[in-house]
Amino acid sequence: MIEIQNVRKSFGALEVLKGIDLTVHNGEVLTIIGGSGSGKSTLLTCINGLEPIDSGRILVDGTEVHARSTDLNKLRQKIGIVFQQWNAFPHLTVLENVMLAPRKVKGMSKPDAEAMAVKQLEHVGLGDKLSVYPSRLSGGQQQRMAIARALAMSPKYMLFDEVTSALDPMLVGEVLDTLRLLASDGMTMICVTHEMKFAREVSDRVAFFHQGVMAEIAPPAELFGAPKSPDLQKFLAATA
Amino acid sequence: MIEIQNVRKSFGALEVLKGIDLTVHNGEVLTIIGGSGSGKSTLLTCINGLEPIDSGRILVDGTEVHARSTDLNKLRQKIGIVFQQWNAFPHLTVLENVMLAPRKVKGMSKPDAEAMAVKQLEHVGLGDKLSVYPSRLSGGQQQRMAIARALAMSPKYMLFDEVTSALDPMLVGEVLDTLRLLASDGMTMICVTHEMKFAREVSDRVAFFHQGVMAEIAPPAELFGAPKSPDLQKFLAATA
Amino acid sequence: MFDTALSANDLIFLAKGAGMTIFVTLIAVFCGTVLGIVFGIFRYQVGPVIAAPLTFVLDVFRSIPLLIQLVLANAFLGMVLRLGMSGLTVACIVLTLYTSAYCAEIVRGAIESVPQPVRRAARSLGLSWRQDMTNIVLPLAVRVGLPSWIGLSLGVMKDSALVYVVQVTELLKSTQILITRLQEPLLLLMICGAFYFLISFPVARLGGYLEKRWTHD
Amino acid sequence: MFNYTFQWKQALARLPQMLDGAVVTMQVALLSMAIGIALAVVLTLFRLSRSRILSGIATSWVEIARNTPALFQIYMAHFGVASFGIHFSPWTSLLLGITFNNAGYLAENFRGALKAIPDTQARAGRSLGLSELQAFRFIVMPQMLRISFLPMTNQMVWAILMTSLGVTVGMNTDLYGVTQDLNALTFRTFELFAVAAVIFYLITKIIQLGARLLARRMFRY
Amino acid sequence: DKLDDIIASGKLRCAVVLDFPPMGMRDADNKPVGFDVDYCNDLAAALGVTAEIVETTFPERIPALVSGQVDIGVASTSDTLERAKTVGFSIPYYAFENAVVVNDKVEMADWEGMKGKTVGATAGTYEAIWLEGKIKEWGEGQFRPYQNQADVFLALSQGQLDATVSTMEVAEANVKSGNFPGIRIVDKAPMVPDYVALIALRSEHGLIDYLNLFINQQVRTGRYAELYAKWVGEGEPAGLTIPGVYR
Ligand SMILES: Nc1ncnc2c1ncn2[C@@H]1O[C@H](COP(=O)(O)OP(=O)(O)OP(=O)(O)O)[C@@H](O)[C@H]1O
Ligand SMILES: Nc1ncnc2c1ncn2[C@@H]1O[C@H](COP(=O)(O)OP(=O)(O)OP(=O)(O)O)[C@@H](O)[C@H]1O
Ligand SMILES: [Mg+2]
Ligand SMILES: [Mg+2]
Repeated sequence: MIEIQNVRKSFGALEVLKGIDLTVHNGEVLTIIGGSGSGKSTLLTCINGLEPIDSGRILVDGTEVHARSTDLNKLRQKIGIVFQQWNAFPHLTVLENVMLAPRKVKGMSKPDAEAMAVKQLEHVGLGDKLSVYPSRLSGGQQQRMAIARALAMSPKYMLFDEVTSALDPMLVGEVLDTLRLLASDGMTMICVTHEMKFAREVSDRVAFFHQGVMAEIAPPAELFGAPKSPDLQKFLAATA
Repeated sequence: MIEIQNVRKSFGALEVLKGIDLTVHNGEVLTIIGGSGSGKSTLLTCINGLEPIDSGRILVDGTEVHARSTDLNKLRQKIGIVFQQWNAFPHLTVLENVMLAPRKVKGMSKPDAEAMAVKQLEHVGLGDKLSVYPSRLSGGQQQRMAIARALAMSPKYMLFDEVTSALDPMLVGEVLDTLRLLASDGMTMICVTHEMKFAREVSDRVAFFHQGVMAEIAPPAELFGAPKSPDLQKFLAATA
Repeated sequence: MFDTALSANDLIFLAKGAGMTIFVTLIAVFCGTVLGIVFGIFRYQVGPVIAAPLTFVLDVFRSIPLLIQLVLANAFLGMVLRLGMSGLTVACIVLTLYTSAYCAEIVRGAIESVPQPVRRAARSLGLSWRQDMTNIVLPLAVRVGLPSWIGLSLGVMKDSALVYVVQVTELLKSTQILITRLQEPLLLLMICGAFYFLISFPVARLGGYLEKRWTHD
Repeated sequence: MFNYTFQWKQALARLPQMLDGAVVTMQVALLSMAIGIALAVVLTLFRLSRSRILSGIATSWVEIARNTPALFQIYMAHFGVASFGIHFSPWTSLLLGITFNNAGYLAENFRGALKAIPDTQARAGRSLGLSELQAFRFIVMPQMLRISFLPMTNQMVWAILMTSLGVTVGMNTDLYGVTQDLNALTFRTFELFAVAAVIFYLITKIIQLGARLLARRMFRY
Repeated sequence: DKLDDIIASGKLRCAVVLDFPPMGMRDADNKPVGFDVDYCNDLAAALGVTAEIVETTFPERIPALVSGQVDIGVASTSDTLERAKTVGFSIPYYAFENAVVVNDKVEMADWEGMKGKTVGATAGTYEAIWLEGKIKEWGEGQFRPYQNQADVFLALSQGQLDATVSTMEVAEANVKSGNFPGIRIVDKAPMVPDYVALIALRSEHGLIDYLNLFINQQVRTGRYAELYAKWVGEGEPAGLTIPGVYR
């Protein structure tokens, strides 16, 4: 369970998160939508402790992420995250990309790590690209590799930050399919996305962020069917 | 009138244009659609002589583009072209961008060139951005500036190469509006585009390119309504 | 046209000078690189304010002529501190610091060139700062920094021609000595220039090649 | 530990002479930069040209300039060319040596900068009817100069530092030469060269500051 | 003190200028030889130590001394009052007369012909300082100091310089060697003889006293004349005393 309690966060004078309260239950797929700069990415990076927060608390399975005593490197093994772009380690092959963390962080043996990596890469449909360098992959393939890389740490939670928005329209589909697969496997996921169709289809709940505030949260049918706030109505109209 | 007669063109071993025949009449709006790498951009750059051709002829108002004796710099004044991206000269203000060619190529006086530039920029809705540098413009504004810049040479023909495909979805509309405006002014235009809605609406005829061959050409209602070749059917299904 | 008084002996003499050039260069490049990496990582890690004094000192090394640095260091270490070092030692110290000043810049730039999201991705997977540094930043930064570093090393080799002011007889000085005796300036200068060129050019080409190859992927 | 008595007054009394030297140093460096940039543009064009001879000349120039010591180049410009009966004054030799060096390094920078400019820029220019040369002159070159502005500033600093090598060809009016002359008179090595170092440092800072201001004026995009 | 240090270390390091024939130069094996080199060797022998020759250029001999890279300078250093503020001088160990040497292509009858010409000398030497003063006094012509004596003669031979002033010994040796074609001696320069002394750190009085006595002994024992004959040639070596004054 991920519990976010009244989290505030500023960059200099700019308050990016203005008191966010949100709980994500195990097995749930939560989608976050919202305009550019509304703080979606920032929230994700706070959840795995990449960014400090100014006040409030974030608990992952009861562990406070920003507590002094928390071993972040350990916590992060539980939380996979995939970003919009620049996900690949360009100097490593696809297989090495995926094997790196299991070996270095978990201390897995080479054959074990390799077996795990191959399994995950096959899972996302990259079983034939093992010894290729990321620069040879399409954007969509790179994103799928990043997903496999995160999965190789057997995380309990997965965070996705607009994983399709830097992609050619042609390549969006394959990545979304991978996410659908994960969701149907029962993974707990938070997905920031601009793909409304995907959000509608996959999510248990959808949250709408607006200027650092979580303005609305509801199951997709309700949120898309009967948006309450004018901001959300405007947003949906613009992206339709 | 632009007449393209059995044009062939290879890059090394790759034959990109495999004998294209096409005539564009004055006042006509022709749209070219087709998959990536099908040779659309190459055809446009051949029309204004930026690329040499291997065989065949291209005649613009009866002048053979690739004849030795043709003064290409002069011919190009007749043919405006706008590319997918990197159109703006970043070191010049918007006004200077548009004034450059009239001054240097046509030898217009500064006041004349400026008057012309202002007129064209107002035409595309950038009358208030004259002394701004392109980096301050949105992608859509940059493309409109590029259109104004081409128009400032009073071309008889305009070629557009996917002018919206590098743009944010939000900005596509404003550029297409500018193209519509031009079309309704009676400009002869060839537009390469992926915007099917636009193609349907504005074109007199639509040509479908597939692997270096012009596979089909017809008025939009016919081409979109009753696609003949299986390739076109596939293409339309994928882009729907 | 090449009847010359140049003897085998003289060529050995030149070779000794060349050996000195290479020796001084190797010392300076090696020690300077180690120092430069330390300085560069320090500057990147502590931020511009705390690193300001170091930044200033390194900047001084890049802002006054090497010739003056050598003369001053020689005068200061010997006259003022009376350390009684040999000219060779002084030359190595100065060239080392001089190299480290440039190397620190290269290192900092190379680390900065690793895209932040890549490092975030690494940290998100649970890699520690040190693991991130060694497994991600180092290999990527080396690709960015190596071509400039090769350029720097060659620069140091060429600049080592100036250590003659502290009585170190390196290649160019040896050449001058022979010119004094033999009075064949053009021939001797050609030999000297060719030597520098033959070392520098292939290495520079290698740097260019690496740069091209690595920017591809 | 210090059994050396500093005589700063002696050095400071010579400050006016040294400042005159600094002016000469700046003159030589600025001039060598101005000519060097012009030559580098020409060399860049040569290297792009289809002519084997022109690109060969340019490439040799660039490689020799970059792969031999500046001291060697300056020495060559004086004693080397004199073997052919061509005599340059120390001032001219120094200027030639530094200019040769500047042009080589800058040409290499320009080539790198050119690669960073998308070729659609030149294409966009050509399709507006600009000739090849016009497209280079009005569209590519200004962007090239901007991209290489920082390397150009660095090269300018190098040029300043390189003037100190003029003493090897008999130059005695630049800052280093003046300092050396004064040193021969008084033997106050440490004090004199320390003052010279401070002046050199200030000059490079002024140049870097000036370059920054200039860049802000010139490149407002 | 320094004298003890030298004896204790068993090594005497002398700064010698090696492009200043016949005082200092290199033989075919590029080994240092010449009047100054022998002088240093003699001194080391007297001290019971071995000599180490450190080559310096004229501008660098003082820095080499004060920075402690050499113990003394046997480098034809003129004993000016200005310099004596910084380093310690022994009594003169040699005295030069200076010659005006010109390029063959230049018409010149005597030293005054240098007026308005391009002239040069070795940076940091007595004659360079004198010549630069003359050029300033005349208000025309050009003065160029080069880093070493060889560059000066190279420039003169190449025609980059019209004339130079150098010590008679060096001028004659260079003209005779044939290394520098196209130069000739036309006149003596009208300067006070250039008395040159050994140099040591200013504070090392013990060492300087020793040097003074050593120079005296060299003359007394005839070694001075012997070295003169060996390196300079026929004739009388210059007198090292000035009538009418004590040193
Ligand atoms: N490291 C940072 N330093 C300063 N400001 C930052 C930083 N990261 C983000 N911001 C600012 O915080 C605000 C919120 O950024 P965030 O990336 O969370 O938005 P977002 O909702 O993810 O937007 P988008 O849809 O564009 O990705 C933006 O105004 C951004 O400029
Ligand atoms: N200058 C060139 N050198 C070599 N090959 C080229 C060059 N320009 C284009 N090509 C190749 O020619 C083929 C056709 O390119 P073209 O740009 O005309 O396609 P397109 O139909 O415009 O595609 P897109 O929709 O992706 O823009 C492609 O395979 C491309 O890689
Ligand atoms: Mg974001
Ligand atoms: Mg295209």
